[in-house]
Amino acid sequence: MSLLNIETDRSKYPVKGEDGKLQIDLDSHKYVKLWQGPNHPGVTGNMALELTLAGDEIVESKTHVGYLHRGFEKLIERRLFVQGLPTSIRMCVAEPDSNEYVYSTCVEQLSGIDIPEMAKWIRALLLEMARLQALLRVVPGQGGTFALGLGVQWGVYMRELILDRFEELTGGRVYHMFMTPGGVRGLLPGGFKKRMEENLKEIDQFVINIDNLMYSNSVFKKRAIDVAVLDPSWIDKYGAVGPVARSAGYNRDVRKDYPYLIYDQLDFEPKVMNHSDIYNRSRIRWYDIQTSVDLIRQIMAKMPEKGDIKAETPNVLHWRIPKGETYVRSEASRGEYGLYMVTDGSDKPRRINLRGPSYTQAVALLQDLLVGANIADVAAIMVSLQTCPPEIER
Amino acid sequence: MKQVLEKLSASFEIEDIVYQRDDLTFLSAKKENLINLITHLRDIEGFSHFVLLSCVDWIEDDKFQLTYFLNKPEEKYDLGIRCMIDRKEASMDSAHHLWKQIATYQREIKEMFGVDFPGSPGVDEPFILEGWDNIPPMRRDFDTKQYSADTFFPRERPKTNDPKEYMKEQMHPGEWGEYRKEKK
Amino acid sequence: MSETKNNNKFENPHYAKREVTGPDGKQFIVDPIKDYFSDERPKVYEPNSIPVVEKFLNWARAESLWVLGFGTGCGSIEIPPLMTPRFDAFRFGIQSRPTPRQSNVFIISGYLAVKTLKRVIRSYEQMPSPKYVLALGSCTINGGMYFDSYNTINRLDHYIPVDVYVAGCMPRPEALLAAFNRLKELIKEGKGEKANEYAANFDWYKENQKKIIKDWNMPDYNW
Amino acid sequence: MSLKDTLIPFKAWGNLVKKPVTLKDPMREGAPRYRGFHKNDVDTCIGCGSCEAICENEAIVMVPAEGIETKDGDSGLRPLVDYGRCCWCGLCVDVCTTGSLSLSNEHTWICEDPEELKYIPGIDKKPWDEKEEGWKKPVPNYHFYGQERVSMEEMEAEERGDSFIEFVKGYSKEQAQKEADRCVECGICVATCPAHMGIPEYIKAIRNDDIEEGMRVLYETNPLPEICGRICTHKCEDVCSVGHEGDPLSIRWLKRYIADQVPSDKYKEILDTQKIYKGDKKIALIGAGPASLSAAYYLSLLGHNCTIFEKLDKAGGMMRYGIPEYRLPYDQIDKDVKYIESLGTEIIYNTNVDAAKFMELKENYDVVYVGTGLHLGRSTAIPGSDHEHVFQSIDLLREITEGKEIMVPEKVVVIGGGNVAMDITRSIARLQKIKYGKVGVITTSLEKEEVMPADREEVVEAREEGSIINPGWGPKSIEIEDGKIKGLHVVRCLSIFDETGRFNPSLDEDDKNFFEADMIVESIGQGMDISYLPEELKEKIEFGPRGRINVDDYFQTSLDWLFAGGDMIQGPDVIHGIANGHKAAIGIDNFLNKK
Amino acid sequence: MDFDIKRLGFTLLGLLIVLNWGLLMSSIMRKLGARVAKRYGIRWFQPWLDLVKNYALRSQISHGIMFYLGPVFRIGGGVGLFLFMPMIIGSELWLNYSFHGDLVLLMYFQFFGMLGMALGSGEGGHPYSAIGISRGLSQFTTIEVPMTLAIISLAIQYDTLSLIDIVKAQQGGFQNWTMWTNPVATIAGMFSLLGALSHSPFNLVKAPNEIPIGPPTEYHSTFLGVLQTNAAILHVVEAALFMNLFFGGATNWFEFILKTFFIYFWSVFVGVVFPRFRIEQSVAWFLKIPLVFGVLAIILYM
Repeated sequence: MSLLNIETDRSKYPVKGEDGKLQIDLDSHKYVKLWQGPNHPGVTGNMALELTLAGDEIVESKTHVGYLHRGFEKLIERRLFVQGLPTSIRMCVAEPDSNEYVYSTCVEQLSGIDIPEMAKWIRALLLEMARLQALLRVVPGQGGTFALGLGVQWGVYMRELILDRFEELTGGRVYHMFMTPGGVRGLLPGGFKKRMEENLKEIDQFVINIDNLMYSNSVFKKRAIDVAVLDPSWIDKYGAVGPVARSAGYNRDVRKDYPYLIYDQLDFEPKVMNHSDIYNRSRIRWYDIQTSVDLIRQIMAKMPEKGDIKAETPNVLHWRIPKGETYVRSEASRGEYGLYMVTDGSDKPRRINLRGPSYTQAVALLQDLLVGANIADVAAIMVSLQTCPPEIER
Repeated sequence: MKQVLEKLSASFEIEDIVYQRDDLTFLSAKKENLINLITHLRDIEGFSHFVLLSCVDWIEDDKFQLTYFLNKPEEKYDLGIRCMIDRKEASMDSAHHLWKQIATYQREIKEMFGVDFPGSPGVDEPFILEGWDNIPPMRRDFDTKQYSADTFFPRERPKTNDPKEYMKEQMHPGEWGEYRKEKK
Repeated sequence: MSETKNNNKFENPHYAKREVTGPDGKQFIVDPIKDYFSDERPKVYEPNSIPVVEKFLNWARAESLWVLGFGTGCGSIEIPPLMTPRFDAFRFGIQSRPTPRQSNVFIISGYLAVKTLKRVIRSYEQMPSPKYVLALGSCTINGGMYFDSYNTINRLDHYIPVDVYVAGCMPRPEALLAAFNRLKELIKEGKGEKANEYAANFDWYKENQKKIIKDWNMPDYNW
Repeated sequence: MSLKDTLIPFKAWGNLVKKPVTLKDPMREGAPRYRGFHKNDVDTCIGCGSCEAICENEAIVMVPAEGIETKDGDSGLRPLVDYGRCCWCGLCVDVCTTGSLSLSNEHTWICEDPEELKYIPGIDKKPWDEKEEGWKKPVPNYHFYGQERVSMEEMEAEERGDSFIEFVKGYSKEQAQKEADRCVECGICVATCPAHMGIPEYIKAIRNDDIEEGMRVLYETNPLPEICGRICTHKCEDVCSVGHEGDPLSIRWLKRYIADQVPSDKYKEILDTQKIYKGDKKIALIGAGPASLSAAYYLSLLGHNCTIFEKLDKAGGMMRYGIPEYRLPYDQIDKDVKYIESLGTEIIYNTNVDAAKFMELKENYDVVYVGTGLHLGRSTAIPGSDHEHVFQSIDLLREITEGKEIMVPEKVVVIGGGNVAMDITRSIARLQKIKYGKVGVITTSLEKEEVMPADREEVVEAREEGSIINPGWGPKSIEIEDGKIKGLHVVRCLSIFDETGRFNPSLDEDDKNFFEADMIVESIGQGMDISYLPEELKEKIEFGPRGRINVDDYFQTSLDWLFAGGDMIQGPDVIHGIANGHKAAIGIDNFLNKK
Repeated sequence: MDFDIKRLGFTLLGLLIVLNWGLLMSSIMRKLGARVAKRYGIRWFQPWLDLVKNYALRSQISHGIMFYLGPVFRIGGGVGLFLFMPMIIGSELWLNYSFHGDLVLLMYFQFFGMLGMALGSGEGGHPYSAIGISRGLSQFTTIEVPMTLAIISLAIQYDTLSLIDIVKAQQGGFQNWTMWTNPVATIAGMFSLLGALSHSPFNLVKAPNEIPIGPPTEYHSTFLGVLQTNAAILHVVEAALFMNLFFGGATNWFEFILKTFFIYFWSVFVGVVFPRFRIEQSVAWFLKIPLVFGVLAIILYM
């Protein structure tokens, strides 16, 4: 009903000054300065948004991070290559396996080690499982930002099932530390595939349920469609990757573009959409769940039964890598996840630098995307970009 | 891609080309040419995706290495461009106008390494640290373990024993170690 | 207000005392530090003088634990499983609250960056007494993985009093539930008085906190 | 807002009639592979500290544990795990050299006192000690360091069987570095090595390709690396922690690798001994064996003038005259000796020291050091052992070295199970091969195969070369017919020591055997010859049990000017001699400084 | 109007029953919601524990006098609504003081608590409280529109504004309920009930993911206890209001409990499976569908 769409009075909004910055005088009582986070249930993880509001509308936003800064890159500079593994994976708690993969692969690439075939399959399986468990949290989480907690409850339970399989396979629930440089730390336990298949069946049902609950939900659609629309030209301008880029029509998936491990032997097609609003960005992850489930099935069917799990490596206590540098990327649930490693011939890395999708998406992109948004949509926009603060500050 | 690099090396004084992988090349550029080079790569050569900007401290050479990492999505090709700058009063031209996220990288590098990027928005604001009053922590000469031990009240723990030294004490007290007697 | 050290280097312009003009044209003075914070020191609260009443109240406190939903570190990823179908902590009287004012339990879920520590102290102080702290994982005990990090604290008990420690990196939801059970036992035994301990040793805690938080730009006690 | 989209979410209410998925009892067991709290089998653990080395969080500290004794191959330390640091990565389990460390699948530990959260697994009893499940070292083919020894190139048995040329080739650089890479740098070997050589340090030097540093480490405690690198009894390898699950490091070959890399003219430069101080103190050393050479080397470095008196015409003592050339080529002995000589030590050959000469030395020198070793062979004293064709191995070996022709019949029996017995076996086998084209040696010993004192590889190689090693027999008598030896009667030996641990072999007289032979070589041990000591001194010197001279920690006898070392005091082996010499040098220096 | 101690006693007893029923109802509703999420949910006595716990907390801070008065106004609104609400029809003693006031007074009391909160949470100084209360007030205003239209329709139908009279008119059988006699007004009323009970999609006031948790952000210990007490009373009384208006009232406590339960359940039923509206969407929604029904109800009974 257009009658109810009242035109906002723009005269009270801040204008840009000569230095290109918005002129906001908080003492004028026109604006409210609002901190969302770090203690805020709508903020993903432990980060903060400094919002300036005019009414319900955000006129300026700043991302504040550093609440989770542990100085990983510094710490790994003083750890042996093998010791860097348990440290590096904690850079992102939501999906630690990508860290494991990129870290170990960097080490292997720089020291010229090829890992055995079996290890590749298990790594791919772990990566897909990790993607699946991350998506099971974030897809219903989009509903959660709109107070649809039900999907979250279901989703976290489904994630638990995958975590059970992780525990069985790797011995760890959240931090698996399974892809040591050179290979993996074990074969699939007996009966694993059967139990996994049972879980996947439940997830298949969950996918339908979540479609009914969220993506067909009239109120959800009303909240999500055409909100926070991302212009396709912003993708390269802001370095957006993964589902965000794919929702805007860019078919970019590291698994397809730079096939690593055994992804070239798998049959899948990442979903691409052409209108990047909250609904589509979330929906594309819902399709990703299905892709992941399908890939796990493919991997379990195609993987060899037996094989070496680890290549021969130098003694890990004094593993030296000659001077060199490399960049290894993988596709996390959030998009391109890469690690830049520089070595200097010693037994410790000279420098590592992680490139997480959130680094650009939660700072530069989120800040600009939030301008003009409603205060009620902040959490939803954050989740739709799948921000993960630990990978911003590391 | 090799032809492109050869063509560029003439006009932008590129050196040290390392073909790390089929799809990844590292090269070095001079500080003066760098912004022009990446602008050229972005606008003419189609390196539209900026992957990351990183900094490496080569304290023994008294240099900082800035690495600009570009990606060409069409050809699935990566280019890492190294740029060595002086460590003392380190400063580099800002590239924030090329990609939006570069401002964030530059802000972080300013904070963590102390490399200045004049003109980059918000580069002087603290990004991650709060109330930091020491040298930038990512520099090699900052000893994080020492700092932590001095600052954060570590808990007392039993002293660890080196098996070799402990066995000497237990099995051959006073016998070994005297061997390194000084020459007169 | 007792002693407010405003290190000039870290002075926040928003906290400066200033004269402003209201929308109605009237001029008035704003002193955010005074306006936003209470300057009252925490008090030691005596338990109820009648033991039976106190026992009953402790029982109610133990069975109704409201957790502050502040995920300070990576351990917070195990809080959602706790609150969802698999473990369903609701049936044990554990619920989460988004505001410190209404919470009784603070789960320090792992490492604390110095920047977070500042927020944790503020949140902790805002929680009404009696309040309890669960410390998860190695990081809170002796620094854990990040013992040599320049930005994370090593031992939590120097900054806020801790009731129960849970070993693990990170602790599983099962361990978390066991910790809640232990906390309940402690409260029922009348041992959940760490908030009073904080008030009694307030100066010592403040001294430690200020040593770590270099930009102490708030009053000593912020309600 | 279509009606369908408004109604379809209500489907979720269907769950109302389904059973909740909540765990009724949330306390689950961890998965069989779960990485929970630490367990340690303290009896298997050797306290090598590899877990401490790999822990990125410094969560593990090595502490002395109650009830665990420090002994060879066991440091007596046990890991203490600090759960204020641990991250449960399990790398400590994966690297554990003995496989004693594991993780249980127990995952819940709650406490109010943070100090409680550290303990010594296995020593401090915990509820999960008995749990079977949990993270164990992954199998198979998952190793954090090489399990297999890098094999050295050797001549084939056929090739080497008829020649005295050294048959074990040294490591190449790649091989040495690969082998050195397996070291976990625990240092447990150092205590066991009589000379306490800096083993981890020189192995590290090999890894770093820093041979000069390696040389410096070697010469800190051992002036005969070329020799030791070949024939050392490598007690260090027996206790090597890597040897618990894989092959022990070949520490001896690595030592040889370092010494082999350096030409002798570089020694002085590398070891910084171009210019050394020389004082006015004079020391006489009797016998040019390892003990004296080692003492002379360190005394030279300390600025003393040393003179060695040697009965034979070459230096090296038992190393030269007791060990066949195929194991220790003479030019390698010369290399080490030459360097010691170049530091100012004088060796006077062909000088037999008797009582008179000894008193003369006492007058002319400040200190006398005796290192005359064990050159008298022991006899079995069985019937017939006084026959002229019953030889002492030690005499035969010396004669072979001196180039004398010795008796080599077609059939020989060697009695003895030590390294010397193997040396003579293999030497005779070579001579037989040269002479007859075939080998006819039977070597028998009291000890069973498993407990034979000889090195394993010696036995294996002797067999490869055609000798028959038939251990576990006690010699009974030698059958002599017409003044010629026919063979050796033996009976089965059941055990060698009685319950009290004394040497008292029990024999099974019913289980008999007979080894045909034309010649018998006894190689069951050696005794010392101290007849050169004047009688008046012998009375003053204290002797211990078994006729050995009593010495203090610094090998000073009860006569303060007389020091003794080497096989006659400890051993018998080269490395003890070297260690004695080194220590005696310090003792002598202290004594002279006090005087 | 003379003072009747007996009536006062019954009224207080009724308040006690309503309070406890409110607490129990909230725990049952949460358990039902938990079931949909495939879990068990809280224990049935959890609300009492929470209440005791909150009253037993030791420290409390005030932000000023209005901060104190906020919860007092709020519970004043709840209890006021109760006082003028007939509970059990047919028993003089359970009618409370309903004959002293009419529907207009009740609607005022419905709004009264919200206004009180506005003042109190405003004093609290938290921006989320301010945003929450402004949302609450604007949403409640729009809720009132269809509700008022429905009530006007009823007033026209029954020719009275007295709630007792409206209830009494519905007695005598199932078919006499307003639900059947005036279904359009019932629909408008039930839609506005969704808003009044503040469940999803209309829980904008507390909106934990957006403005945690709105007006009560700063309230704690005893203040929060008072607010919880009020919530328990208010939810039952709101349900009772709609029961009286549309579903024939209750003739005994069992009927009362059953009817209030289902009326309240209606909002939970919708709330569990729908996300939250934005404030302008919520306002627009109330001014669209329920308003149409409200207007229709008046037109039909004009």
